[in-house]
Amino acid sequence: MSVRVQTGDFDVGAESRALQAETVGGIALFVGTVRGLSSDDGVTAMTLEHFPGMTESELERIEAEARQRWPLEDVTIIHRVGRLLPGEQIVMVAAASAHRQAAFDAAQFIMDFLKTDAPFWKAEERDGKTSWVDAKDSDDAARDRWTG
Amino acid sequence: MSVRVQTGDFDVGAESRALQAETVGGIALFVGTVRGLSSDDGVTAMTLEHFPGMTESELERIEAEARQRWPLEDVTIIHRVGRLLPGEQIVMVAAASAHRQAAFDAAQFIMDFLKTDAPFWKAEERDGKTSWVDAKDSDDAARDRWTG
Amino acid sequence: MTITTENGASLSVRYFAWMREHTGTDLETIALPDSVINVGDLVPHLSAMSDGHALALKNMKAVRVAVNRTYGDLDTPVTAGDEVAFFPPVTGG
Amino acid sequence: MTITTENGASLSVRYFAWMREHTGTDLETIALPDSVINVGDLVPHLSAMSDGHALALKNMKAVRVAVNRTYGDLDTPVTAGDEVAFFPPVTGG
Repeated sequence: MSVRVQTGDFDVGAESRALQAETVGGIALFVGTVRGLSSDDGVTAMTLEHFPGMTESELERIEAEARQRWPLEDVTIIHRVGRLLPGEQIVMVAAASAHRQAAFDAAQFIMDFLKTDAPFWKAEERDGKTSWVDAKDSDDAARDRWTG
Repeated sequence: MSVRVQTGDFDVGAESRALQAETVGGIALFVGTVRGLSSDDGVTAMTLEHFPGMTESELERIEAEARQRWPLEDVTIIHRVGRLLPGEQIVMVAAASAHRQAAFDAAQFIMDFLKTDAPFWKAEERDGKTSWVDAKDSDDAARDRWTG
Repeated sequence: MTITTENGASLSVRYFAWMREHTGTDLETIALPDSVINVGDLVPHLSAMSDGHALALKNMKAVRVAVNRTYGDLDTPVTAGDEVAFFPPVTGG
Repeated sequence: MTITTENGASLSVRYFAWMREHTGTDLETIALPDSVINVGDLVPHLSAMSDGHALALKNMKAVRVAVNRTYGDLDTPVTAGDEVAFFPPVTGG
Protein backbone atom coordinates (compact mmCIF):
# COMPACT_ATOMS: atom_id res chain seq x y z
CA MET A 1 0.00 0.00 0.00
CA SER A 2 1.30 3.39 -0.90
CA VAL A 3 -0.55 6.69 -0.80
CA ARG A 4 1.51 9.82 -1.36
CA VAL A 5 0.58 13.50 -1.52
CA GLN A 6 3.55 15.52 -2.67
CA THR A 7 4.63 18.70 -4.45
CA GLY A 8 7.31 16.97 -6.53
CA ASP A 9 6.89 15.06 -9.76
CA PHE A 10 6.89 11.25 -9.98
CA ASP A 11 8.28 8.68 -12.41
CA VAL A 12 5.54 6.46 -13.82
CA GLY A 13 8.12 3.92 -14.99
CA ALA A 14 9.68 3.56 -11.56
CA GLU A 15 6.25 3.28 -9.96
CA SER A 16 5.19 0.62 -12.43
CA ARG A 17 8.40 -1.36 -11.91
CA ALA A 18 7.94 -1.18 -8.14
CA LEU A 19 4.62 -3.03 -8.56
CA GLN A 20 6.06 -5.82 -10.73
CA ALA A 21 6.18 -9.12 -8.90
CA GLU A 22 5.94 -12.81 -9.75
CA THR A 23 2.30 -12.89 -8.70
CA VAL A 24 1.41 -9.89 -10.85
CA GLY A 25 0.09 -10.44 -14.37
CA GLY A 26 -0.89 -6.88 -15.11
CA ILE A 27 -0.68 -3.33 -13.88
CA ALA A 28 -3.30 -0.78 -14.87
CA LEU A 29 -2.21 2.82 -14.48
CA PHE A 30 -3.82 6.17 -14.95
CA VAL A 31 -1.81 9.37 -15.20
CA GLY A 32 -3.70 12.65 -15.02
CA THR A 33 -2.03 15.65 -16.60
CA VAL A 34 -2.67 19.40 -16.76
CA ARG A 35 -4.32 20.41 -20.00
CA GLY A 36 -3.01 23.68 -21.33
CA LEU A 37 -3.33 26.75 -23.45
CA SER A 38 -3.65 24.95 -26.74
CA SER A 39 -6.67 23.02 -25.49
CA ASP A 40 -10.13 24.51 -25.15
CA ASP A 41 -9.35 25.22 -21.51
CA GLY A 42 -6.87 28.02 -22.11
CA VAL A 43 -5.33 27.32 -18.71
CA THR A 44 -1.84 28.69 -18.09
CA ALA A 45 -1.34 27.08 -14.67
CA MET A 46 -3.25 25.48 -11.82
CA THR A 47 -2.77 25.27 -8.10
CA LEU A 48 -3.93 22.31 -6.08
CA GLU A 49 -4.91 22.74 -2.44
CA HIS A 50 -5.78 19.83 -0.16
CA PHE A 51 -6.74 18.89 3.38
CA PRO A 52 -3.58 17.35 4.85
CA GLY A 53 -4.40 14.31 6.94
CA MET A 54 -7.91 13.84 5.61
CA THR A 55 -6.62 13.51 2.04
CA GLU A 56 -4.37 10.60 2.92
CA SER A 57 -7.01 8.86 5.01
CA GLU A 58 -9.62 9.22 2.25
CA LEU A 59 -7.20 7.82 -0.34
CA GLU A 60 -6.39 4.92 1.98
CA ARG A 61 -10.10 4.29 2.51
CA ILE A 62 -10.70 4.27 -1.27
CA GLU A 63 -7.77 1.91 -1.76
CA ALA A 64 -9.09 -0.40 0.97
CA GLU A 65 -12.50 -0.51 -0.74
CA ALA A 66 -10.86 -1.38 -4.04
CA ARG A 67 -8.90 -4.18 -2.36
CA GLN A 68 -12.11 -5.58 -0.94
CA ARG A 69 -13.74 -5.63 -4.37
CA TRP A 70 -10.87 -7.03 -6.46
CA PRO A 71 -7.94 -9.39 -5.88
CA LEU A 72 -5.14 -6.82 -5.96
CA GLU A 73 -1.50 -7.49 -5.29
CA ASP A 74 -0.62 -3.86 -4.73
CA VAL A 75 -1.82 -0.30 -5.27
CA THR A 76 -0.05 3.03 -5.59
CA ILE A 77 -1.79 6.40 -5.44
CA ILE A 78 0.22 9.60 -5.91
CA HIS A 79 -1.31 13.07 -6.06
CA ARG A 80 0.58 16.30 -6.41
CA VAL A 81 -0.30 19.59 -4.74
CA GLY A 82 0.92 23.13 -5.34
CA ARG A 83 1.27 25.01 -8.61
CA LEU A 84 1.46 22.96 -11.81
CA LEU A 85 1.94 23.96 -15.43
CA PRO A 86 0.24 22.54 -18.56
CA GLY A 87 1.59 19.14 -19.50
CA GLU A 88 2.67 18.33 -15.93
CA GLN A 89 1.57 15.18 -14.16
CA ILE A 90 -1.06 15.68 -11.43
CA VAL A 91 -2.05 12.22 -10.29
CA MET A 92 -1.17 8.58 -10.79
CA VAL A 93 -3.17 5.56 -9.76
CA ALA A 94 -1.72 2.11 -10.35
CA ALA A 95 -3.30 -1.24 -9.50
CA ALA A 96 -1.44 -4.54 -9.83
CA SER A 97 -3.24 -7.86 -10.01
CA ALA A 98 -2.87 -11.38 -11.31
CA HIS A 99 -5.79 -10.51 -13.58
CA ARG A 100 -6.06 -7.75 -16.14
CA GLN A 101 -9.72 -6.94 -15.60
CA ALA A 102 -9.26 -6.59 -11.84
CA ALA A 103 -6.36 -4.19 -12.39
CA PHE A 104 -8.35 -2.08 -14.87
CA ASP A 105 -11.50 -2.02 -12.75
CA ALA A 106 -9.63 -1.13 -9.59
CA ALA A 107 -7.69 1.71 -11.23
CA GLN A 108 -10.92 3.18 -12.60
CA PHE A 109 -12.74 2.73 -9.30
CA ILE A 110 -9.97 4.48 -7.41
CA MET A 111 -9.84 7.36 -9.91
CA ASP A 112 -13.62 7.77 -9.83
CA PHE A 113 -13.73 7.95 -6.04
CA LEU A 114 -10.59 10.07 -5.82
CA LYS A 115 -12.30 12.59 -8.11
CA THR A 116 -15.32 12.92 -5.81
CA ASP A 117 -14.09 12.06 -2.31
CA ALA A 118 -10.43 13.02 -1.90
CA PRO A 119 -10.27 16.60 -0.58
CA PHE A 120 -8.32 18.36 -3.30
CA TRP A 121 -9.33 21.63 -4.94
CA LYS A 122 -8.04 23.12 -8.15
CA ALA A 123 -7.68 26.80 -8.87
CA GLU A 124 -6.99 27.60 -12.53
CA GLU A 125 -5.09 30.55 -13.95
CA ARG A 126 -6.61 31.81 -17.18
CA ASP A 127 -6.05 35.22 -18.78
CA GLY A 128 -4.16 36.29 -15.66
CA LYS A 129 -7.09 35.52 -13.37
CA THR A 130 -7.35 32.71 -10.86
CA SER A 131 -10.63 30.90 -10.30
CA TRP A 132 -11.70 27.82 -8.41
CA VAL A 133 -12.78 24.93 -10.57
CA ASP A 134 -16.38 23.80 -10.18
CA ALA A 135 -17.08 20.16 -9.43
CA LYS A 136 -18.57 18.24 -12.34
CA ASP A 137 -21.78 16.25 -12.24
CA SER A 138 -20.11 13.78 -14.61
CA ASP A 139 -17.64 12.92 -11.85
CA ASP A 140 -20.48 12.11 -9.46
CA ALA A 141 -22.06 9.98 -12.17
CA ALA A 142 -18.78 8.13 -12.74
CA ARG A 143 -18.59 7.34 -9.04
CA ASP A 144 -22.22 6.34 -8.72
CA ARG A 145 -21.98 3.63 -11.38
CA TRP A 146 -20.04 1.55 -8.83
CA THR A 147 -22.93 1.45 -6.38
CA GLY A 148 -26.51 0.28 -6.28
CA MET B 1 0.46 6.36 -33.65
CA SER B 2 3.04 3.89 -32.52
CA VAL B 3 2.91 0.11 -32.72
CA ARG B 4 6.11 -1.74 -31.86
CA VAL B 5 6.95 -5.44 -31.69
CA GLN B 6 10.38 -5.90 -30.18
CA THR B 7 12.59 -8.28 -28.21
CA GLY B 8 13.94 -5.57 -25.90
CA ASP B 9 12.34 -4.13 -22.79
CA PHE B 10 10.57 -0.77 -22.67
CA ASP B 11 10.35 2.09 -20.18
CA VAL B 12 6.76 2.77 -19.13
CA GLY B 13 7.74 6.18 -17.75
CA ALA B 14 9.33 7.31 -21.01
CA GLU B 15 6.34 6.01 -22.98
CA SER B 16 3.92 7.82 -20.70
CA ARG B 17 5.90 11.07 -20.92
CA ALA B 18 5.97 10.78 -24.70
CA LEU B 19 2.15 10.90 -24.70
CA GLN B 20 1.90 13.98 -22.48
CA ALA B 21 0.69 17.02 -24.37
CA GLU B 22 -1.29 20.16 -23.65
CA THR B 23 -4.43 18.60 -25.09
CA VAL B 24 -4.07 15.45 -22.96
CA GLY B 25 -5.88 15.23 -19.63
CA GLY B 26 -5.18 11.61 -18.90
CA ILE B 27 -3.23 8.59 -20.01
CA ALA B 28 -4.48 5.09 -19.24
CA LEU B 29 -1.82 2.41 -19.40
CA PHE B 30 -1.76 -1.32 -19.03
CA VAL B 31 1.46 -3.23 -18.48
CA GLY B 32 1.31 -7.01 -18.77
CA THR B 33 4.00 -8.95 -16.94
CA VAL B 34 5.14 -12.58 -16.76
CA ARG B 35 3.78 -14.31 -13.69
CA GLY B 36 6.29 -16.63 -12.13
CA LEU B 37 7.19 -19.55 -9.98
CA SER B 38 5.74 -18.20 -6.79
CA SER B 39 2.32 -17.84 -8.42
CA ASP B 40 -0.01 -20.74 -9.08
CA ASP B 41 1.38 -20.93 -12.58
CA GLY B 42 4.79 -22.29 -11.65
CA VAL B 43 6.20 -20.87 -14.86
CA THR B 44 9.98 -20.47 -15.07
CA ALA B 45 10.06 -18.72 -18.45
CA MET B 46 7.96 -18.12 -21.53
CA THR B 47 8.70 -17.60 -25.19
CA LEU B 48 6.54 -15.45 -27.42
CA GLU B 49 6.26 -16.20 -31.14
CA HIS B 50 4.42 -13.95 -33.57
CA PHE B 51 3.54 -13.46 -37.24
CA PRO B 52 5.76 -10.60 -38.40
CA GLY B 53 3.87 -8.22 -40.63
CA MET B 54 0.41 -9.44 -39.69
CA THR B 55 1.02 -8.66 -36.02
CA GLU B 56 1.75 -5.03 -36.74
CA SER B 57 -1.14 -4.64 -39.16
CA GLU B 58 -3.59 -6.23 -36.68
CA LEU B 59 -2.37 -3.94 -33.89
CA GLU B 60 -2.74 -0.93 -36.18
CA ARG B 61 -6.24 -2.06 -37.12
CA ILE B 62 -7.19 -2.41 -33.43
CA GLU B 63 -5.75 1.02 -32.69
CA ALA B 64 -7.67 2.53 -35.62
CA GLU B 65 -10.91 1.01 -34.30
CA ALA B 66 -10.23 2.45 -30.85
CA ARG B 67 -9.60 5.88 -32.37
CA GLN B 68 -12.92 5.68 -34.18
CA ARG B 69 -14.74 4.89 -30.95
CA TRP B 70 -13.11 7.39 -28.61
CA PRO B 71 -11.54 10.85 -28.91
CA LEU B 72 -7.90 9.85 -28.46
CA GLU B 73 -4.91 12.15 -28.75
CA ASP B 74 -2.42 9.33 -29.11
CA VAL B 75 -1.91 5.61 -28.60
CA THR B 76 1.15 3.46 -28.00
CA ILE B 77 1.18 -0.33 -28.25
CA ILE B 78 4.38 -2.26 -27.49
CA HIS B 79 4.59 -6.05 -27.41
CA ARG B 80 7.72 -8.05 -26.75
CA VAL B 81 8.62 -11.34 -28.42
CA GLY B 82 11.27 -13.95 -27.61
CA ARG B 83 12.07 -15.53 -24.25
CA LEU B 84 10.95 -13.70 -21.11
CA LEU B 85 11.43 -14.45 -17.43
CA PRO B 86 8.95 -14.07 -14.57
CA GLY B 87 8.47 -10.46 -13.57
CA GLU B 88 9.45 -9.15 -17.00
CA GLN B 89 7.22 -6.82 -18.98
CA ILE B 90 5.43 -8.39 -21.97
CA VAL B 91 3.10 -5.75 -23.29
CA MET B 92 2.16 -2.12 -22.81
CA VAL B 93 -0.89 -0.33 -24.13
CA ALA B 94 -1.27 3.39 -23.48
CA ALA B 95 -4.10 5.66 -24.59
CA ALA B 96 -4.02 9.42 -24.14
CA SER B 97 -7.15 11.54 -24.25
CA ALA B 98 -8.57 14.80 -23.02
CA HIS B 99 -11.01 12.64 -21.06
CA ARG B 100 -10.25 9.97 -18.48
CA GLN B 101 -13.04 7.60 -19.39
CA ALA B 102 -12.08 7.59 -23.07
CA ALA B 103 -8.48 6.79 -22.14
CA PHE B 104 -9.53 3.93 -19.83
CA ASP B 105 -12.04 2.49 -22.29
CA ALA B 106 -9.63 2.63 -25.20
CA ALA B 107 -6.81 0.97 -23.27
CA GLN B 108 -9.15 -1.86 -22.24
CA PHE B 109 -10.58 -2.20 -25.72
CA ILE B 110 -7.12 -2.44 -27.26
CA MET B 111 -5.96 -5.00 -24.68
CA ASP B 112 -9.10 -7.10 -25.16
CA PHE B 113 -8.69 -7.22 -28.94
CA LEU B 114 -4.93 -7.63 -28.74
CA LYS B 115 -5.53 -10.73 -26.60
CA THR B 116 -7.79 -12.34 -29.20
CA ASP B 117 -6.71 -10.92 -32.56
CA ALA B 118 -3.00 -10.08 -32.55
CA PRO B 119 -1.07 -13.15 -33.74
CA PHE B 120 1.16 -13.89 -30.76
CA TRP B 121 1.57 -17.31 -29.16
CA LYS B 122 3.05 -18.11 -25.78
CA ALA B 123 4.98 -21.23 -24.92
CA GLU B 124 5.57 -21.71 -21.20
CA GLU B 125 8.43 -23.50 -19.48
CA ARG B 126 7.31 -25.39 -16.42
CA ASP B 127 9.20 -28.19 -14.65
CA GLY B 128 11.71 -28.19 -17.50
CA LYS B 129 9.01 -28.81 -20.13
CA THR B 130 7.77 -26.36 -22.74
CA SER B 131 4.11 -26.27 -23.70
CA TRP B 132 1.96 -23.97 -25.80
CA VAL B 133 -0.55 -21.95 -23.83
CA ASP B 134 -4.21 -22.59 -24.64
CA ALA B 135 -6.40 -19.66 -25.57
CA LYS B 136 -8.91 -18.72 -22.91
CA ASP B 137 -12.66 -18.44 -23.41
CA SER B 138 -12.57 -15.54 -20.94
CA ASP B 139 -10.49 -13.56 -23.44
CA ASP B 140 -13.10 -14.10 -26.14
CA ALA B 141 -15.77 -12.99 -23.69
CA ALA B 142 -13.79 -9.86 -22.83
CA ARG B 143 -13.58 -8.97 -26.50
CA ASP B 144 -17.21 -9.76 -27.23
CA ARG B 145 -18.52 -7.30 -24.66
CA TRP B 146 -17.48 -4.49 -27.03
CA THR B 147 -19.80 -5.67 -29.78
CA GLY B 148 -23.50 -6.26 -30.34
CA MET C 1 -10.15 34.18 16.29
CA THR C 2 -10.52 32.25 19.53
CA ILE C 3 -13.58 32.45 21.74
CA THR C 4 -13.76 30.38 24.85
CA THR C 5 -16.95 29.76 26.76
CA GLU C 6 -17.06 29.57 30.53
CA ASN C 7 -16.70 25.82 30.57
CA GLY C 8 -13.94 26.00 27.94
CA ALA C 9 -15.74 23.76 25.42
CA SER C 10 -14.32 24.62 22.01
CA LEU C 11 -14.26 23.39 18.46
CA SER C 12 -11.78 23.72 15.58
CA VAL C 13 -13.29 24.84 12.32
CA ARG C 14 -11.47 24.63 9.00
CA TYR C 15 -12.31 26.12 5.63
CA PHE C 16 -10.82 25.27 2.24
CA ALA C 17 -10.65 26.73 -1.25
CA TRP C 18 -13.17 29.51 -1.90
CA MET C 19 -14.71 29.03 1.56
CA ARG C 20 -11.31 29.84 3.06
CA GLU C 21 -11.13 32.97 0.91
CA HIS C 22 -14.62 34.08 1.94
CA THR C 23 -14.13 33.53 5.67
CA GLY C 24 -10.60 34.90 5.57
CA THR C 25 -9.32 32.04 7.71
CA ASP C 26 -8.30 28.44 7.21
CA LEU C 27 -8.59 27.47 10.86
CA GLU C 28 -10.41 29.01 13.80
CA THR C 29 -11.19 27.79 17.28
CA ILE C 30 -14.64 28.71 18.45
CA ALA C 31 -16.56 28.32 21.65
CA LEU C 32 -19.10 25.56 21.46
CA PRO C 33 -22.50 26.82 22.67
CA ASP C 34 -24.53 24.27 24.58
CA SER C 35 -27.29 24.61 21.98
CA VAL C 36 -25.07 23.24 19.23
CA ILE C 37 -25.29 19.47 19.04
CA ASN C 38 -24.77 18.87 15.34
CA VAL C 39 -23.33 20.46 12.18
CA GLY C 40 -26.74 21.86 11.26
CA ASP C 41 -26.80 23.82 14.55
CA LEU C 42 -23.25 25.03 14.01
CA VAL C 43 -23.82 26.58 10.58
CA PRO C 44 -26.01 29.56 11.63
CA HIS C 45 -23.71 30.11 14.59
CA LEU C 46 -20.69 30.39 12.25
CA SER C 47 -22.64 32.42 9.69
CA ALA C 48 -23.22 35.08 12.35
CA MET C 49 -19.49 35.59 12.81
CA SER C 50 -18.92 37.75 9.72
CA ASP C 51 -20.35 38.65 6.33
CA GLY C 52 -17.66 36.45 4.81
CA HIS C 53 -18.73 33.51 6.95
CA ALA C 54 -22.35 34.11 5.98
CA LEU C 55 -21.39 34.18 2.30
CA ALA C 56 -19.28 31.03 2.56
CA LEU C 57 -22.03 29.09 4.33
CA LYS C 58 -24.98 30.57 2.41
CA ASN C 59 -25.70 27.54 0.30
CA MET C 60 -24.99 24.40 2.28
CA LYS C 61 -26.02 22.28 -0.70
CA ALA C 62 -22.79 23.41 -2.36
CA VAL C 63 -20.69 22.62 0.71
CA ARG C 64 -19.27 19.38 2.04
CA VAL C 65 -18.58 18.76 5.70
CA ALA C 66 -16.08 16.56 7.49
CA VAL C 67 -16.06 16.01 11.24
CA ASN C 68 -12.72 14.74 12.51
CA ARG C 69 -11.68 14.14 8.90
CA THR C 70 -14.59 11.87 8.07
CA TYR C 71 -17.39 13.01 5.77
CA GLY C 72 -20.55 14.03 7.56
CA ASP C 73 -23.66 16.07 6.97
CA LEU C 74 -25.91 18.52 8.80
CA ASP C 75 -27.03 15.76 11.17
CA THR C 76 -23.53 14.73 12.21
CA PRO C 77 -23.08 15.37 15.98
CA VAL C 78 -20.36 17.76 17.14
CA THR C 79 -18.88 17.80 20.59
CA ALA C 80 -16.11 19.70 22.33
CA GLY C 81 -12.70 19.08 20.83
CA ASP C 82 -14.01 18.07 17.42
CA GLU C 83 -12.53 19.39 14.20
CA VAL C 84 -15.23 20.43 11.73
CA ALA C 85 -14.17 21.18 8.16
CA PHE C 86 -16.22 22.93 5.49
CA PHE C 87 -15.20 22.80 1.87
CA PRO C 88 -16.55 22.91 -1.67
CA PRO C 89 -17.15 19.72 -3.65
CA VAL C 90 -13.70 18.39 -4.48
CA THR C 91 -11.99 18.90 -7.83
CA GLY C 92 -8.73 16.99 -7.69
CA GLY C 93 -7.41 14.25 -9.89
CA MET D 1 9.00 -28.08 -49.89
CA THR D 2 8.18 -26.48 -53.25
CA ILE D 3 5.86 -28.05 -55.81
CA THR D 4 5.09 -26.25 -59.01
CA THR D 5 2.23 -27.13 -61.30
CA GLU D 6 2.47 -26.90 -65.05
CA ASN D 7 1.06 -23.40 -65.19
CA GLY D 8 3.20 -22.40 -62.20
CA ALA D 9 0.29 -21.29 -59.95
CA SER D 10 1.54 -21.50 -56.39
CA LEU D 11 0.61 -20.46 -52.89
CA SER D 12 2.65 -19.71 -49.76
CA VAL D 13 1.47 -21.49 -46.64
CA ARG D 14 2.61 -20.54 -43.15
CA TYR D 15 2.17 -22.36 -39.86
CA PHE D 16 2.74 -21.01 -36.37
CA ALA D 17 3.17 -22.31 -32.82
CA TRP D 18 2.13 -25.96 -32.38
CA MET D 19 0.96 -26.15 -36.00
CA ARG D 20 4.50 -25.27 -37.10
CA GLU D 21 5.84 -28.02 -34.85
CA HIS D 22 3.38 -30.58 -36.23
CA THR D 23 3.99 -29.78 -39.90
CA GLY D 24 7.73 -29.37 -39.38
CA THR D 25 7.78 -26.17 -41.42
CA ASP D 26 6.97 -22.53 -40.92
CA LEU D 27 6.65 -21.70 -44.61
CA GLU D 28 6.09 -23.81 -47.69
CA THR D 29 5.24 -22.98 -51.26
CA ILE D 30 2.73 -25.37 -52.76
CA ALA D 31 1.23 -25.83 -56.17
CA LEU D 32 -2.31 -24.55 -56.35
CA PRO D 33 -4.59 -27.19 -57.90
CA ASP D 34 -7.36 -25.81 -60.08
CA SER D 35 -9.91 -27.46 -57.80
CA VAL D 36 -8.88 -25.29 -54.83
CA ILE D 37 -10.83 -22.06 -54.80
CA ASN D 38 -11.06 -21.36 -51.07
CA VAL D 39 -9.41 -22.22 -47.74
CA GLY D 40 -11.88 -25.05 -47.17
CA ASP D 41 -10.67 -26.71 -50.37
CA LEU D 42 -7.06 -26.17 -49.41
CA VAL D 43 -7.21 -27.92 -46.02
CA PRO D 44 -7.67 -31.54 -47.24
CA HIS D 45 -5.05 -30.88 -49.90
CA LEU D 46 -2.52 -29.81 -47.23
CA SER D 47 -3.59 -32.59 -44.85
CA ALA D 48 -2.60 -35.16 -47.49
CA MET D 49 0.98 -33.86 -47.52
CA SER D 50 2.13 -35.63 -44.32
CA ASP D 51 0.92 -37.14 -41.08
CA GLY D 52 2.13 -33.98 -39.36
CA HIS D 53 0.04 -31.81 -41.68
CA ALA D 54 -2.97 -34.03 -41.08
CA LEU D 55 -2.49 -33.76 -37.32
CA ALA D 56 -2.04 -29.98 -37.45
CA LEU D 57 -5.18 -29.48 -39.54
CA LYS D 58 -7.29 -32.21 -37.93
CA ASN D 59 -9.55 -29.89 -35.97
CA MET D 60 -10.14 -26.74 -37.95
CA LYS D 61 -12.36 -25.41 -35.16
CA ALA D 62 -9.16 -24.98 -33.13
CA VAL D 63 -7.35 -23.25 -35.98
CA ARG D 64 -7.43 -19.68 -37.24
CA VAL D 65 -6.72 -18.72 -40.83
CA ALA D 66 -5.32 -15.56 -42.39
CA VAL D 67 -5.15 -14.95 -46.13
CA ASN D 68 -2.65 -12.26 -47.06
CA ARG D 69 -2.38 -11.34 -43.37
CA THR D 70 -6.09 -10.69 -42.94
CA TYR D 71 -8.29 -13.04 -40.93
CA GLY D 72 -10.41 -15.36 -43.02
CA ASP D 73 -12.30 -18.62 -42.72
CA LEU D 74 -12.96 -21.76 -44.72
CA ASP D 75 -14.94 -19.77 -47.28
CA THR D 76 -12.22 -17.23 -47.96
CA PRO D 77 -11.10 -17.47 -51.62
CA VAL D 78 -7.49 -18.32 -52.41
CA THR D 79 -5.76 -17.58 -55.68
CA ALA D 80 -2.26 -17.95 -57.06
CA GLY D 81 0.29 -15.88 -55.18
CA ASP D 82 -1.71 -15.67 -51.97
CA GLU D 83 -0.16 -16.25 -48.58
CA VAL D 84 -2.34 -18.48 -46.39
CA ALA D 85 -1.45 -18.76 -42.70
CA PHE D 86 -2.75 -21.33 -40.25
CA PHE D 87 -2.30 -20.85 -36.55
CA PRO D 88 -3.84 -21.66 -33.16
CA PRO D 89 -6.04 -19.14 -31.35
CA VAL D 90 -3.70 -16.42 -30.19
CA THR D 91 -2.33 -16.17 -26.65
CA GLY D 92 -0.30 -12.99 -26.48
CA GLY D 93 -0.66 -9.97 -24.21
